[in-house]
Amino acid sequence: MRRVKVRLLCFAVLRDITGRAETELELADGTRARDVWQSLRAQHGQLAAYELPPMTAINESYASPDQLLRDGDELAFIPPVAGG
Amino acid sequence: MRRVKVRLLCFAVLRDITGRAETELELADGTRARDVWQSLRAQHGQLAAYELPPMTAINESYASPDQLLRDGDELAFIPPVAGG
Amino acid sequence: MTHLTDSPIDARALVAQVMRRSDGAYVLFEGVIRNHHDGRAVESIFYDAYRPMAEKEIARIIDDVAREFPHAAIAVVHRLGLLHVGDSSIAIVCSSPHRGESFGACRALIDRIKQTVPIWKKEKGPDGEEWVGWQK
Amino acid sequence: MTHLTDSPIDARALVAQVMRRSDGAYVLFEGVIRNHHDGRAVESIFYDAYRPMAEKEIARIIDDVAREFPHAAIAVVHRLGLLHVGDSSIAIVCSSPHRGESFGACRALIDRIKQTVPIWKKEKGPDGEEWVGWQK
Repeated sequence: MRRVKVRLLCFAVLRDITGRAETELELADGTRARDVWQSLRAQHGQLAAYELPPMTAINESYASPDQLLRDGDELAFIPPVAGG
Repeated sequence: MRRVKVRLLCFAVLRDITGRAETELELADGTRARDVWQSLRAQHGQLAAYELPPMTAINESYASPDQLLRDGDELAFIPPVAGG
Repeated sequence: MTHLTDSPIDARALVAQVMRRSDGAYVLFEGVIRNHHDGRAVESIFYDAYRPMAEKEIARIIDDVAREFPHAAIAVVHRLGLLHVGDSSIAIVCSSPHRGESFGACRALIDRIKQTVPIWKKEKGPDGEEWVGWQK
Repeated sequence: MTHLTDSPIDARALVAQVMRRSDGAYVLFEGVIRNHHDGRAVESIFYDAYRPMAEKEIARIIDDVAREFPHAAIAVVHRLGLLHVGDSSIAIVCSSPHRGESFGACRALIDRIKQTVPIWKKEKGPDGEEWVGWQK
């Protein structure tokens, strides 16, 4: 099966929880953003309460968590924003 | 008949029209602010269009043009304001 | 109580004057002489006022607005005399713990100040000068 | 396009940047670190951001608001990093020929920036620190 390479970025609370700002992922073709979130949840109990990612960004734009990931995508899960 | 002394202040367009910033008036007791306006109108054709004074202030507060003037009052007619 | 000045307005000093450590926001409004009015070119504006009454009227408006926005701190300064394009004629600063009161109080202040404070302006442009609001 | 900075914000420079000779008003909004939040004392706030996306998102919001207030000129700067009580985290300046658009555009900008721009804050007080908005 074909694999896609995706760069996962973690900010703010997610960086604290995962301990990493950036991770290179090799995923099965057909993986969706929400699948990556589920695997993060499986690894980090502190994410258990969040069945869905708060928000999802692909290539620096908001996207559906159901979007299929393509080779070279930059994926970020966006915790509740608090700018201003 | 008793007389009251009133100080009439003119600002902005009214000072330009009357040519005076300040006038001491000696008025019959019982004179109202609107009577003073009428005598100004009689003297200055440029005020003809204004049957009533735009606004009236007595002793630095807005007042009715029907207010009786008392000795020592400071009277001002307030052209349309344009602050800010 | 001195809400009137004959000098350029120092908006930064006004901000410093109102801000408290509990304030999370401030809104600064400045009215500025612009180069046009009602389709005519404007070069300068002369501001006249009934000074003691204008002071009292601004103070009264501030009291009213402070009652409506009880967490807002407020400062108002209006400049008088001859101003040119780009000069600020009025500065209003409102600070508050949350931004809503700062915006609400600032907007209410400028709207009311324009309605009742005895201040007048004579606009001067290439076509002559006139007192704004006076129908000849 | 650089709406993010790691340095103190110079609001006066922002004002100078937007003002045109046809503008009769400007509204400056600054968000400031306050000494409390939800009843807890606050000493400092650390701002983190997904920088390139935050830049794009702020630019997108500015474009939207500029379409809704077509006579407004707009500038926005958000500061990142460690800020203390009294420091400004964001400054927004809107100028326009008439004051209504300045107020309307400024309020719309801060409301929307708070909703969607990927910026986060970690509040620190005497009782510890936490990421605002994250339910543990």
